[in-house]
Amino acid sequence: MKLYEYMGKELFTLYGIPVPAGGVVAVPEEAEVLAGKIGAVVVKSQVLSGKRGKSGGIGFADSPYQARELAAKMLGSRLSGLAVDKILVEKKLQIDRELYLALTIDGALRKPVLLSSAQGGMDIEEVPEELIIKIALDANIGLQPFIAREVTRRLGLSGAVARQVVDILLKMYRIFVERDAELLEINPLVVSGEQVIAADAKVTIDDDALYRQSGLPLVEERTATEKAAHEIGLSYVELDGDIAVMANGAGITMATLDLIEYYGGRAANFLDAGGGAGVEQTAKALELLLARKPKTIIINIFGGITRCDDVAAAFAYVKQNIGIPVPVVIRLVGTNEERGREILRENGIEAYQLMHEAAAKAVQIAREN
Amino acid sequence: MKLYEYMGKELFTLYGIPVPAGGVVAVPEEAEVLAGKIGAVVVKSQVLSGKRGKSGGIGFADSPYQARELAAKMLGSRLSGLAVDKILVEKKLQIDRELYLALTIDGALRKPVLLSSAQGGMDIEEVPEELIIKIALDANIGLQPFIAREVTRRLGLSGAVARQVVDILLKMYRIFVERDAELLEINPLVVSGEQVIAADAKVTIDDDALYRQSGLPLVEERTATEKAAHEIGLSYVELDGDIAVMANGAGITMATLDLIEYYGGRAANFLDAGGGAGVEQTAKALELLLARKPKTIIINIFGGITRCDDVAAAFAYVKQNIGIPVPVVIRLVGTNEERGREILRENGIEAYQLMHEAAAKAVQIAREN
Amino acid sequence: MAVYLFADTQVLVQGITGNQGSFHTRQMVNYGTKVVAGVSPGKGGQALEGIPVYDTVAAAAEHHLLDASILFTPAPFAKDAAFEAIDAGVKVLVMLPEHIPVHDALAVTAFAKVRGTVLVGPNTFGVVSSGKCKIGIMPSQFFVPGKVGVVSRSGTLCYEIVGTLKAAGFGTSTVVGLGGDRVVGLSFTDVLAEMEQDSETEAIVMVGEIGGSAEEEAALFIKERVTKPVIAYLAGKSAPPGKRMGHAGAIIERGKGSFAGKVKALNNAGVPVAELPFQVPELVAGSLRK
Amino acid sequence: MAVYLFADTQVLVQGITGNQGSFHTRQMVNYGTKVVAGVSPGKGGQALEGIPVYDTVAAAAEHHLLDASILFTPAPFAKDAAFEAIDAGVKVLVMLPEHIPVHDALAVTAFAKVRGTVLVGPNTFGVVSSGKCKIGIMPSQFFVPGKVGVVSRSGTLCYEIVGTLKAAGFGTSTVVGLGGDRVVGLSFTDVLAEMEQDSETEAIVMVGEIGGSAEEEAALFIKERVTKPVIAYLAGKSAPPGKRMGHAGAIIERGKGSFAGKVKALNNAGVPVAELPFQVPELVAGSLRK
Repeated sequence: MKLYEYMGKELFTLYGIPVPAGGVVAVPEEAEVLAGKIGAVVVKSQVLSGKRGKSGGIGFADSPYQARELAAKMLGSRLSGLAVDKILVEKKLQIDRELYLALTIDGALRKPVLLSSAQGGMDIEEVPEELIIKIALDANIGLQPFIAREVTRRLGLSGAVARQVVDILLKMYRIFVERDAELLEINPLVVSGEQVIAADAKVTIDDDALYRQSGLPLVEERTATEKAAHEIGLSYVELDGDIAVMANGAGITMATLDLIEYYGGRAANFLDAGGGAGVEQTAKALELLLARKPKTIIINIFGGITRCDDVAAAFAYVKQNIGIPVPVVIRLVGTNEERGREILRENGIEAYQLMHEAAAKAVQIAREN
Repeated sequence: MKLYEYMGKELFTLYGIPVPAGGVVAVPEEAEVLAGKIGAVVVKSQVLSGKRGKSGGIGFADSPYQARELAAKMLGSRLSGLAVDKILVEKKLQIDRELYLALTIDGALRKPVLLSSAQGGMDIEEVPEELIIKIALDANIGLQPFIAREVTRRLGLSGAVARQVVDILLKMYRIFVERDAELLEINPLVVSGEQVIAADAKVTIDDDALYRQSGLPLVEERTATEKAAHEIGLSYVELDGDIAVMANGAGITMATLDLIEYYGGRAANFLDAGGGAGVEQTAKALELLLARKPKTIIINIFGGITRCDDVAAAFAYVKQNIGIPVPVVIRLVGTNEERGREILRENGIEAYQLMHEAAAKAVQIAREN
Repeated sequence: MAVYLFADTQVLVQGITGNQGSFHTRQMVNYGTKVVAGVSPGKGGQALEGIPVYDTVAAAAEHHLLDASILFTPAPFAKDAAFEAIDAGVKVLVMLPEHIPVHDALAVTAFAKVRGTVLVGPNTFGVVSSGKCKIGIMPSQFFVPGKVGVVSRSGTLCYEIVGTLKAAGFGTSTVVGLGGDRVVGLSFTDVLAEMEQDSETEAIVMVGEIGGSAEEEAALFIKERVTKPVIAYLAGKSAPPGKRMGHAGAIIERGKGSFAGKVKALNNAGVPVAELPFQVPELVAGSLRK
Repeated sequence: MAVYLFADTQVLVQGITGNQGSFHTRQMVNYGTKVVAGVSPGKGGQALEGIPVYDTVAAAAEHHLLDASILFTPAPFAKDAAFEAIDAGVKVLVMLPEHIPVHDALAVTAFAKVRGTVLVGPNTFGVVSSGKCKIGIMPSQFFVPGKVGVVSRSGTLCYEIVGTLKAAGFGTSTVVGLGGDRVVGLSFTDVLAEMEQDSETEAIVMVGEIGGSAEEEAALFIKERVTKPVIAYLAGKSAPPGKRMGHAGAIIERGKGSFAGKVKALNNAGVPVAELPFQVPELVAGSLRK
């Protein structure tokens, strides 16, 4: 779960990481009032897109009046397809240097990693690898002061600025661990005279740990269908084709999409019904797929935890109670396969044995309809 | 540094470990008021001795009047030589079971250890070893819930009581680590119906970590001389003989005491001037020794970090400015030995080369005076 | 010889009394796995199919040798249960649950390393020495003894591949599910190193997917250290970049972890990549013919 | 051969620019120790006696091989500095400072074990391979090459014993200060095991004291595993029980760690215990004559 910049900065403030003076507002008048107190300000639209600067989501105002005008322009607008409901109005900083700091997790190393660069302020993906300092952290000791000192040395910092960066890094690590963050990024970390200030805050909380992070605000960035799928415990991603897909397991679902593409079709979605989805869950998943009005639906089940008869029963239930107006192609193997095939036969469907044959059929149906 | 029981319980309350209702008071009338609110109470004198129960430091009162009487008797009295300034007045618990829980450090294992016993309520030193459950903790993971569960299983606990003990153990470990405790002991941990309550609290904080434990109260349990020695950075223990001893290093100081005993003398103290004591520190240490009016003083220096000339200069300074009314035996070898011997010679003393000869001489002087 | 598990491996089941735990314990026992004990806090003293249940792993260890353990413990308690098994000294720990917080996975991985425990998962279907010992939730009927080692990041897709292998007459030696999460105990490289040494394994099938760099690292390792034929299948060719598909595994970021990049790295190491799952058996057959 | 340190051991000094650090760096260099670099945060770029000073251990490691390190860092920062050295991969870390919080000592000990670093101390005078390499603050003149290995819990008392040995014509092979704190990296047993293997060591002197159980454990180990003669001296015979004498080492509690108990255990293992320091050399001489 990504946090809005202003939420990230509230978290920073809680842990003592300095952020620019300012606040988040939802109406232009409040922006004016804030700018009146602060002076020259930067106005930043609060959307979960990384490219706000380039797309006009960030502006500067020297007077309260300008701040209100800017706020009025931003609020209610859309940025990278996302509605701007809130803006952050902050003191415009005198920028002497811009640094980049981040904590994230390296799956290959199985360790937290600290990333830093003296080239802050630009998109880190555009910074050449050799200018990014990457230090893997030993989970047995975490981020210790010596590592933070080494980072400041390699960033070419010294004195009071180095000490503040060490302090900020240690606090970032506390947030990272205590708040179950997957990513914590400050870009840029601004050096302004002798002061070091987090001018931006990008925080992503581990979805799997939200149950124990009750203190955090909840941010929703999924589409309605994705959200509905998540609520019934499924993993769903919207795509732009016409063949709706349901399979059990991320790998086999992707393989199904690959097969559809291989035979020339286009998938409408990725829907991983996961391990052990029961009748009700599977039925709800089917309803989700129907709601997007695909030309056909392919269900690809290799039953392990998932029972073939449950899937067939779910299909029968939806067909009988809600109706399925499009052709459905089903591939069914594994646990309780025979009973599942029987149920399907009772509902007029002969299940496939091989997934590529099912995929080819689904593509054929989509092409013909 | 040992904490008084009431301080330990304040710490427990801060971390959510249940303690009996009650409070600490310094005048009998407050005891009466408290007992009026609580009902039947236990009144416990707040001294740093482990044997309060046996020596009359703990009593029960069924009425506010009795509580006042008991408080009046205790306050101002002495227990194991310690003045009773404060008493703890607490609700008398219905006791169904008494358990023992402790966290401490096992030097041989280099690990924290969790001690527990179903035989709580009595002095743990009197509990047979086989009834004490000892679990060493891996510092890489600390005290995890599974270890606490295993403890409750071995204590024969189940249900709500087991769950509360698990919770208390996890909180004890947090205190242990966050407050730099060397020892954390609850004896007894009382099971009262379905409730589990810490009826006592013994907490010892690591002296070396006090600098970072500013939130803790300071408790002084040393004699005036020990305190004065500690303030100038020396390690001092009062003994009951007549030969004052100063040496540099705990081992060599103990060896000096051993030699004095070997030759039939009795040491007045243990004073480890430590590594690298300078002129001023050494002079102050000498003054401390003089203050106790020994028959003689032996100084045993094997100079490493400690410089022999510094020790000699300190001796000269004290002799010339304050006066040394008793004979002094000095043994001096190591760093800057020659210069040290010269200074001593200028002050009328010939230093010994061998420590056992110096010790023998000191014993002889003490016997003759 | 086999990898990780043997016919006489003594297995503990943590969370044995739950729905999943009890169902799959029966499946494992039916497969021939020596499940010697179960753990379920508060249920000590019970039994499941004659398997004694204990309150803690330490209690189970008082009565049994525990070579390996499998966790069915719900995600919020899985870290603690994993620590418990590792602390009790199991050599192999299969951490089945999905949705384990990634910081918990980091902690468990680090502790397993300190203690020298082989950690399989989290978010894995388990590991099986075909015909000898299965620790996991994979459907038993597909895992018949043979000479192909299989190592996979995803579950069902692995069954799919193992199913096509079986249909083509290929049994499996050892099949390992690495787990679909970002942080898991074993890597392709770890398993490849074991299978290279394993006398029962003659060819190795890697089932990978887009995202991460595990396949690229494996390719490097294969080039330098693996003499046995390796065949790969990768899922996610058609996935659009930047979308997270499924739990945590499949995502392409910064141009890394792409399908094309992985295929190139593997081909470079002499590893043919099947375009479709059903092509895997013929590639295996071809590699063994050489 | 020697124990822990060799003539070519490349040594780092952490806290090299402080009073103690700079003084003892000179002493070590004069003794012949190869001090190749120093660390002092904020002082990178300076030099001491021609030894380059760096801001961090990682910076020093960019330019030097670092086999061992010695810490003169003040106690509140010692844990961090110890982690830094261990993380940089030094094989031997001498942690000199006293008054290290015991929880810090626990953390450093655990991390040293994870990384396989030999941790000497905290609260130690150091370790010396006589005539080859000294890492510590012991007065150089007493540490001349010879065939007696010495291992001690206390500092000055160890110098005293080494001094009497030297006066009696015995040089030392390796001398190790375990450290006077409750939690230290090395035990008597660890060092005895090394000295038993060491071709330069013909007899071993243990300098112990009352409190703890280190001597008793050593006695058990000697009985079973040490063939070389071992002589002991123990301080604290006259100390009253329950009093803590000095920093943390010497205290008798629960009837354990008493002088009599330690003497009995050692005698049981065939280890004679000298009653007075100056008797050690004659016991050593006697043991070597056998």
